[in-house]
Amino acid sequence: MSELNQKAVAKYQNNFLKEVEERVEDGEWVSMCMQCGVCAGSCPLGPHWEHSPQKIFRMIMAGKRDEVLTSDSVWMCTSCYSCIVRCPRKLPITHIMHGIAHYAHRLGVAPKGQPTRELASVFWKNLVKTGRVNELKFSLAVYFKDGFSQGIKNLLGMQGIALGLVKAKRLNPMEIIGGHKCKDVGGIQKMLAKAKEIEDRRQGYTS
Amino acid sequence: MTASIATSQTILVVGGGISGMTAALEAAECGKQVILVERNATLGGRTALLYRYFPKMCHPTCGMEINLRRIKANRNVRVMTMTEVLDVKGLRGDYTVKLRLSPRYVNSNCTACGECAKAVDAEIDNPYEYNLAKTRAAYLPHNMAYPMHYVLDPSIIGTPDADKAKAACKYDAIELDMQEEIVEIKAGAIVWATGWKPYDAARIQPYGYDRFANVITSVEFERLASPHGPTGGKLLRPSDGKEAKNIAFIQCAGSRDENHLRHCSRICCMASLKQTHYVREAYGDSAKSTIYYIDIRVIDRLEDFYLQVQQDPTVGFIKSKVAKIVEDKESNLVLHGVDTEGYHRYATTHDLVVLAVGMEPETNGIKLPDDILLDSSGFIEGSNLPAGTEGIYGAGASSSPLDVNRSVQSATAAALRAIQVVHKTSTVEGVR
Amino acid sequence: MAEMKTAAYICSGCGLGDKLDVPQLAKIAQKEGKMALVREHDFLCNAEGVQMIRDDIEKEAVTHICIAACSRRAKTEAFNFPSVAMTRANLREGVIWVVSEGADHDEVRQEMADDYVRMGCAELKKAKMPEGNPNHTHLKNLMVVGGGVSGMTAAFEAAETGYEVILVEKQAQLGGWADKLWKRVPFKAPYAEPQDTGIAELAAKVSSHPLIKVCLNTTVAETSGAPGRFAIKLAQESGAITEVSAGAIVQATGFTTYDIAKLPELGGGLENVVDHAGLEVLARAANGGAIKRTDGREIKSVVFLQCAGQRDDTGQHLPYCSGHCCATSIKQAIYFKDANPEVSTVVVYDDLRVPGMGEDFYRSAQHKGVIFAKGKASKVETAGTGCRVNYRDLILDADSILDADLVVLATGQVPSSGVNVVEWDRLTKEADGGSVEAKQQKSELKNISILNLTYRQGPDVPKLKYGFADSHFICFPYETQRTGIYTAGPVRRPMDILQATEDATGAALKAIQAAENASLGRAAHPRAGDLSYPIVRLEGCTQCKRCTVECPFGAIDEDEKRFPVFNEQRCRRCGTCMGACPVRVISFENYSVDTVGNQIKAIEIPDEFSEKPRILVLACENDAYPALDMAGLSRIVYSAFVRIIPVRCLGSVNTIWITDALNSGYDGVMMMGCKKGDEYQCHFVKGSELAGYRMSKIGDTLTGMGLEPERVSTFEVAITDNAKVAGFINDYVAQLVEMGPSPMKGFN
Amino acid sequence: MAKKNYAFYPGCSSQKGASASNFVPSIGVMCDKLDIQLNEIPDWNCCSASIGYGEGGQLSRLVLNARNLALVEQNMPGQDLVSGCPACWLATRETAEKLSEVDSLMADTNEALKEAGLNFKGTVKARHLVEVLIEDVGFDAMKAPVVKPLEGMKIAGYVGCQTNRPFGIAGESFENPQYLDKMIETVGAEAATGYEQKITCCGGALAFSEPEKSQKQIRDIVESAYDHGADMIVTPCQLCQANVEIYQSEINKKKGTKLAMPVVYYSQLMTVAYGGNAKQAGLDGNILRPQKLLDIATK
Repeated sequence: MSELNQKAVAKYQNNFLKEVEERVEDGEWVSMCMQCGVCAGSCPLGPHWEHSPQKIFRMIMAGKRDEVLTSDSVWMCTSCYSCIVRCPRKLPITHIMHGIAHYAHRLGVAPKGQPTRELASVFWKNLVKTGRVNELKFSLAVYFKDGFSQGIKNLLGMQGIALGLVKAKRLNPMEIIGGHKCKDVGGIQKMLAKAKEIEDRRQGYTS
Repeated sequence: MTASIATSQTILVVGGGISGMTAALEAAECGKQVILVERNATLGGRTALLYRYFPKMCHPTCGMEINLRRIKANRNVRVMTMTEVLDVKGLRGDYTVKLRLSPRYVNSNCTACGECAKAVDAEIDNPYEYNLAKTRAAYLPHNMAYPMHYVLDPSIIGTPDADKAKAACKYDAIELDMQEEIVEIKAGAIVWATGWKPYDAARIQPYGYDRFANVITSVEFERLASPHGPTGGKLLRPSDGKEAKNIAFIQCAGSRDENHLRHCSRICCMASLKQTHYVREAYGDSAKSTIYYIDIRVIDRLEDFYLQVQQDPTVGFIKSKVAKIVEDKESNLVLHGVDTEGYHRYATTHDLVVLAVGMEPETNGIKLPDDILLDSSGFIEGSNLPAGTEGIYGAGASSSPLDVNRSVQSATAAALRAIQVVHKTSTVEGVR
Repeated sequence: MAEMKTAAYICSGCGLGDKLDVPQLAKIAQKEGKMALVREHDFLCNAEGVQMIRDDIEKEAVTHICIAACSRRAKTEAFNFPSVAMTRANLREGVIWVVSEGADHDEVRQEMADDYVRMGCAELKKAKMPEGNPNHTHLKNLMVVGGGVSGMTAAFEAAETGYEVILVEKQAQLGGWADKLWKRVPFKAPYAEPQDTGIAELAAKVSSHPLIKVCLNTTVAETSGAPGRFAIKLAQESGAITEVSAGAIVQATGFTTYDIAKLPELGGGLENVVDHAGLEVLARAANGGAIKRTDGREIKSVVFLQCAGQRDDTGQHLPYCSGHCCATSIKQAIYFKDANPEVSTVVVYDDLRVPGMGEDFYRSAQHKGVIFAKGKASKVETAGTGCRVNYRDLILDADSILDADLVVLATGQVPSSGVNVVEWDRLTKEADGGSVEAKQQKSELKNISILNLTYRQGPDVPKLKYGFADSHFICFPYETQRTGIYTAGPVRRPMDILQATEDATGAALKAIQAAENASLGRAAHPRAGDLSYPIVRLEGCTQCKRCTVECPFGAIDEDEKRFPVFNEQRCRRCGTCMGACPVRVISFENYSVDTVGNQIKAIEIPDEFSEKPRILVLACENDAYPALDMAGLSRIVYSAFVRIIPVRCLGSVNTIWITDALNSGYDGVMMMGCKKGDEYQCHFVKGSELAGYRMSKIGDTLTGMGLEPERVSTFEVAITDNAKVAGFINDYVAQLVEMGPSPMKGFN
Repeated sequence: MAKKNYAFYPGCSSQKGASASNFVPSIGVMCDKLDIQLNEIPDWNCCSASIGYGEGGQLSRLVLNARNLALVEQNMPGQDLVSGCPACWLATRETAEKLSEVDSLMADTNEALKEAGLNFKGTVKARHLVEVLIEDVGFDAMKAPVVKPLEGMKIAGYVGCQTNRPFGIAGESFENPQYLDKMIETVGAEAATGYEQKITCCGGALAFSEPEKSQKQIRDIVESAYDHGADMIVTPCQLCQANVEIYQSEINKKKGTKLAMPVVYYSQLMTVAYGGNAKQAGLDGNILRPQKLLDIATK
C-alpha cells in the first residue's frame, strides 16, 4: 500500500464518503444521488463495465473504499456527458468519475495496467513537456508503453491507419524530431507545479 | 367596460375544475355569494377528462354530475365560462377584478341540438381530447359540458363555415358578431384554483415524445381508455391503430428532475398503477404492463392498491429511470436502462410507452395578482402580505401537486378562509 | 296553500315537432293527464317560452307544471321556477334522440312520447312543492373534540369565521402530539430546514379566543340530537358532567403511535432503539446541542429504519403507509446533522415517499450528508455499546450491516377513532339474542367510544378501513355517514401537520355549513339544499324497524315503543327508508311511493298480441340516468319499448313499484344502479346493494304471480356507460321478446 | 462589411501535420466568406482534453485553460475565444463557468497563473465555431455565399458528444439537435432524417486505450448512416471526424465489414458549396474519399 494511501486510510478511517467529498473533484455531489440509474443506462460504455456510476456512488456511501478505488469502471468514461445531461439531480457525473479515477491513480491504487490510466499518464507527460500535445509522440509512447516488442506489434497492427494519415498529411513523421511547442513552456510548467501545490494543500495532502 | 356585477361580499373563485367548483359550492352552500370564472368553455377542468379515479376506479364524471347538480340548484353561484382574470387590484375585503370574456359565438339560446356542428366542415384539434382527435369547429366540449352550450372555434369566424353554422341554428343561438368583453367586478376574497397542466413531455428529450408516435402521456392514455375518447375506450396505439398490449409506464417523466420539475408530482405513481388496471381490463392475462420507477410513492391507504397491483402477474416493476427510448422499424419502442436493484441492464420492447408526466402549476404562464407568493415550482405557497391582511387563497393543484381528494380538502379549506374575509369585512362595515 | 292548478308545456323545438305529433301530445296532456292548462311552444326554453310559463304562474295561478321537452338535466337555467312544483317529460334525450330514425319507427316513437307525457302529468298530480322541514334548529356553534393540531385549527378557523366553539381535550393541556416535537417538517419554500412547530402560539391563540371555550381534562360522555341541536354531556376528570349543546361536531381525535414492543425483530424494546416520538424527546432534551441517549452518551451514529411495522403484508402489523414518516426521519436526521455534521446518519428505506415539495427536503438532507440506503432491515440487535442493524442493501444486492449508537424505528399512526360500529352492531345483535358475553364486550367497547352517540347505529362515526374514519368518496372527502359530524386530521387518514391543518380547516367549513343548513331545514350533501324531508304516517307503522336498520346515515332512532323517530336534520333525503317500508308510510313531498307509482300506472300497455313489450326502467338519477341522457346526446339508439323513471337512489325503490308494474302488464323491470361491494359508488352508501338484496327476495312473489324471475333484473351502470346501457336495454328487450309477453297482460 | 474578430484557439489537433490539420484551410475559406476574422491566440497551450484527468488534478486542468482565456483577455480584448475543436471548447468553457461560479477556485487559479505571469478576470466567453455560425452569422447569411449547392447528396449529420453536451448549441435538444441538419440543407444537400446515431458517442477518448469498445461505437454510427442512405457523414467535431473516418478500415479488417463511409468536417462541406476547390476544402486530407463532394468541387 502506498504511503499516500496509508495516510488517507488513517485520516478518514471508515468515512469514505467524507474522503471523497474532500479529495475527489466534485465529490461533494456524491451524496445527492438518488439511485435512479439513468446514468447507468446512458453510458455508451455501459455494457463493458462492472460498476455503473450510480452504483459507484452507493458504494462510496456504503464505505466500499477498496472496491471503488480499484474499480476498472471509473476509467471507462468517454467524456460524452450523456449522464450529466440526463441526471435529474444534476450531478456532474463525468467529473466525479474522472475525479475518482484521478484520486485512485494519485494514491497508487488504481488497477495496474489499466490502459486508459497508462494513456492518461503518457498524455500528461507529453503535455507538460511542451505545453501542447504531439500526436505522433503521444501515439508512439502509447504503443510502446508495454515494451518494445509489444510496441512494434501494436504499430504493425495500426500501420494501415498511420500510413493513411501520413498520406493525408495528417500525421507528420518529421514531428518526431522537432514539432510543436509553446514558447513559454517554462511558465506553463511552473504554473502547473503551483497548481498542484495549491491543490495538495487544499485537499490536505500537505499542511 | 360594463358595470360592476358583484359586491365586496362576493367571493370570486378562479378556475372551474374540481377545486374551483368545490370552493365555489362549499362557500355557496354556506350562504355566500360566489362568482366562479373558468377560462375554458366548460366547467370540469382536467378531472372531467379522466377515465377513472384511483383507488376506487370510479368515474370522475359521477362526482361531477353531483357538483353540477349542486350548481344548478344553487342560486348563490354565478358561473362565467370563457372568462379570464386580467388584473386584480385592491386589498382584502375590497378587490376590483378585471375579467376578459372571450366570445363563444353561441348564446344561451343554444339547446345543444348539434345542428351547427353538422353544418360546418372545418375541423380543429380537440383540446378536450388532448388533441388526439379532431372535432368540428362548432362543438360541444364534452358530454358533461356545463353550460351545455356549443362553442364556435374562433378560426372559422369570418369564413363561410361560420355562416353555415348560423344558418343551421333554428334558435338564434349563434352570434357571429359577439365581441370580447372586459368587465370589472368587485370581490371581497378570491380563491385561486387554476389547477395544473401536464408537463410538456416533448421537453423530456430522451423519451422522444415529439419523435415517436407511440410515446404518449398519462393524460392522453386516460382518453384512450375512456369509452367517450377517440378510440371508444380501446387501447390502440397512435401509429398504426394496433392493440397496445405490452405497455411501459415511465414514472417521474418531468418530476423529481432538476432539468424539468423540481418537485414530486405525487399523483403519477398512483395514476400509472391505476392505468395498469385499464390494460388488464382490456386484455386480461395477455396484458403486460411494466412500471419503471425510482420510488413508488403511494401513501396512506393507497398502499392497498399498490399491493393489489403487485400481485397482478401481468404487471412488472423495474426500479430504474429509463435512460432513453429508441423506435424500431415496426414503431415499437425499445427502452434502454439499468434496473438498479442489483444492476441489471435491459433493452425491452413495448408496443406503447406512457409517460407519467408531472404536474406543472397552471400558474406558470398566467398573470397572477402581485401579492400571491409562489414556491420554487410555481405553486401558490401563500401571500406576500403580512398574515391576516391577505385575501387571496390558493386551492387545489394550484397550491401543491395534489390528488383529487386532497385538492377538494384544500379547496374546502380555502373556501372557509375566503368566508372569513367577507364575514370580517361585513362585520366591520356593520352589514352583518 | 293555494289551490293546485296544473299546466303542461309541450315543446316542438330541437326536432320534437318534426319527429313527433305534438298536437297529439297536447291532447294527451289535456285528456288523460287532466292538465288544466296545456300549451305548445316551438322553442320553450327561449326567453319568450319561459316568459309564457312565468306569466301563467303569475296570472293564471298555475302551481304545478309539467315541461314536456328535454331531459331534466338540460336547460335548468331556463326552466327554473322555484315557486312551483315541476316535472319534466323527457322527449328529447329520452325519445327522439334514442329511437331509430325513419318512418318505420314513427309509431313506437310516438307511443314512447305519449307515455312520457302521461307519466309527467301523473307524477305532477302527486307532487308537492317542498315546504321545508318545519322543525328548524337554531344552534350554529361547533363542538370540536380533540385539542391537537387538527382540533385547535378547526376551532380557531371556525371562531375566526365568527362561530362559537367548544373545544374538548382529554389531556390537561392543548397541543397533542405536535406539541411534543422539537421541530416540524418544513411547509414553506425552500423546504430545506426543520421549522418551529408553532404549537405554543396556536394554543395561546385558541385559549384566548373570545369565541372558543376550551374544556381540558374532559371527554364526551354522551352525544344525542342532530345537526343544529346536538345535546352533549361532557365529563370532567373529576366525574362531573356538564351539559352543552352544539350545531355541529368536528372529531379531531388524532392517533397513537404503533407500539414498538410489537417489533422485537427490529429491536423494539432494546434500550437504544426508539421510535420517532422517542427521538423527539431526546432532541428536545438536547435543545439544539448534541443529541444524547438516555444513558447520557452522545450519539455519533444513528440509523433510521423506515416502514417499521408498516406496509406489512403478513397481517401482523399495519398494512398501510403513514405517509409522513419519510419526511419525519429526514427531519430527525437533520437534527443530528445540524447539531454536529460528523454524526453518521443513515436512513434505510424501501421507497422514499416525500411527495410534492418534500423532494426539496430530501435534497436538503442529502446535501447535509444524510445517507439514504435502499434496503430492508431484517434484524436489529445489541452490539457493543449500541446496536447492529442487519439489512439487505437492495442496490448492492448484498447483506450488509450498520452499527449505530441509536436506531430509530419509523412506526406508523394508529387512529384514535373510537368504536367500530360494525363490531358494535354484531355485538348488539348477539346481546339482543341473549348473549351475556356479547353484552359484556359491548360495555367494554363503549369505554373506548369518543362521541358516545346515542344513535341506534352505534356510538361513533363508522370507520372506512383500518380504523380510519375517512370518507369513502374521492370527490367528497368530508362525507361521513353521520350528518353534521366531520372527522379531521389523522383520525381519518394518516397525515402530517400540514395536511392536518388543511383538513381541519375544511372540516370546520363543513361543520358550519351543516349547522347553517339544518337551521334552514335543508339537506346536507349530496342533496344539498333539498327542502323535502321524510314524512311518516306513524299510525300506519308496524314497527318492523327496517327503516331504522337500513338508514345509511343513522338518522332514525327508535322510541321506547319501538316506533321510528326521524331526526330530519340527520337525513340526507335518499329515500332508503321509503324503499324499505313494507307498509309505505314514508314519503317525501316531491318524491313518494305515489309520484313514482302513478307514473308506472299512467302508461298505456299494448295488448299481448301487439308484439310491443313494455319495460320499466328505474334508473339511479346520479349515474344511470345521466348515462342514458348521454346515450341520447351521442345519438346511441335503444329500444323504444322502455319507459324510464329516474329515482333518487335504488335504495329508495319500494317493491310495490315492481309488483304494480308487473301487475299492470309490463313485461319486465330493469333496475339500474351503481357499483356495489367494497368499492361501492353509491353516494347513499348502500342503495344498490339494498336494491339487489330486496330484489333477491322478490322471486317468490314473482313465482306466485306466475312470472319468470328474469322479468326483474338489476344492472350495474356507471355514468360513462352510455353505449353499454343501450346494449343492456336492447339485450334485455330481446330476452323478453324471446320469453314472450307477460301473462299478466290484459288482466287489468 | 467589417469582419468580426474572434480569438482563435486551433488546438493541438489542428497543428501542422496533426489529425485535424486538413480542416484549417477550409475553416479559413468558410470564415472568409462569412466575414469572420479568426486571430490565433498567441502561444496557446493544450486544453488537457478528455484524458488529462488521469494525471492532472482539477486545478491543474483549470489553470491550463485559464491560461488561454487570460491570454485572450490580455491580448485580444473584446474578442470571444473560439475553437473548432469541441474538446478545446468544452474544456475552456467549463473552466470559464467553473471559475465564475466558485470564487475560491478563481483565486487559486490566479495564484498559479501568476507563475506564468498572467491573471484572469473572467471576462472572456468561450465559444464553439458552430455557435458563432449559428448565433452570430445565422442560417440565411450562411446560405448567401453558396454558389455550388450540394445537390443530389444525402448526408448524415453526426453531431456526436461534446459539441452537443453538456452545453450544446443554445435552444437545441441534447437528444435530437437539429442545427447540423439545417446546415446540411443550407448548403443544398439533403439531410438524412431520423439518423438515430446522431448523438451517439464515438468513443474517441478511448480510441487508443479501449479500441474494441470505441470501434463498436463507430461501427454503429457508420452502419446507421448506410441504413439511412447517406453518401457521407458530416460532423462538427474534429475528434469524431478523425475517429469515425480512420478506424473504418480497422473494423473491416477485424469484423469483415466493408465500411467506407466518407466523413467530413462541416467546414469542408461549406467550402465546396462556397465554390472552394478540393484543396481549399482539404478533401485530399480525407482518408476515405468523399467522391460526390469531390465531383462537385472539381466541377
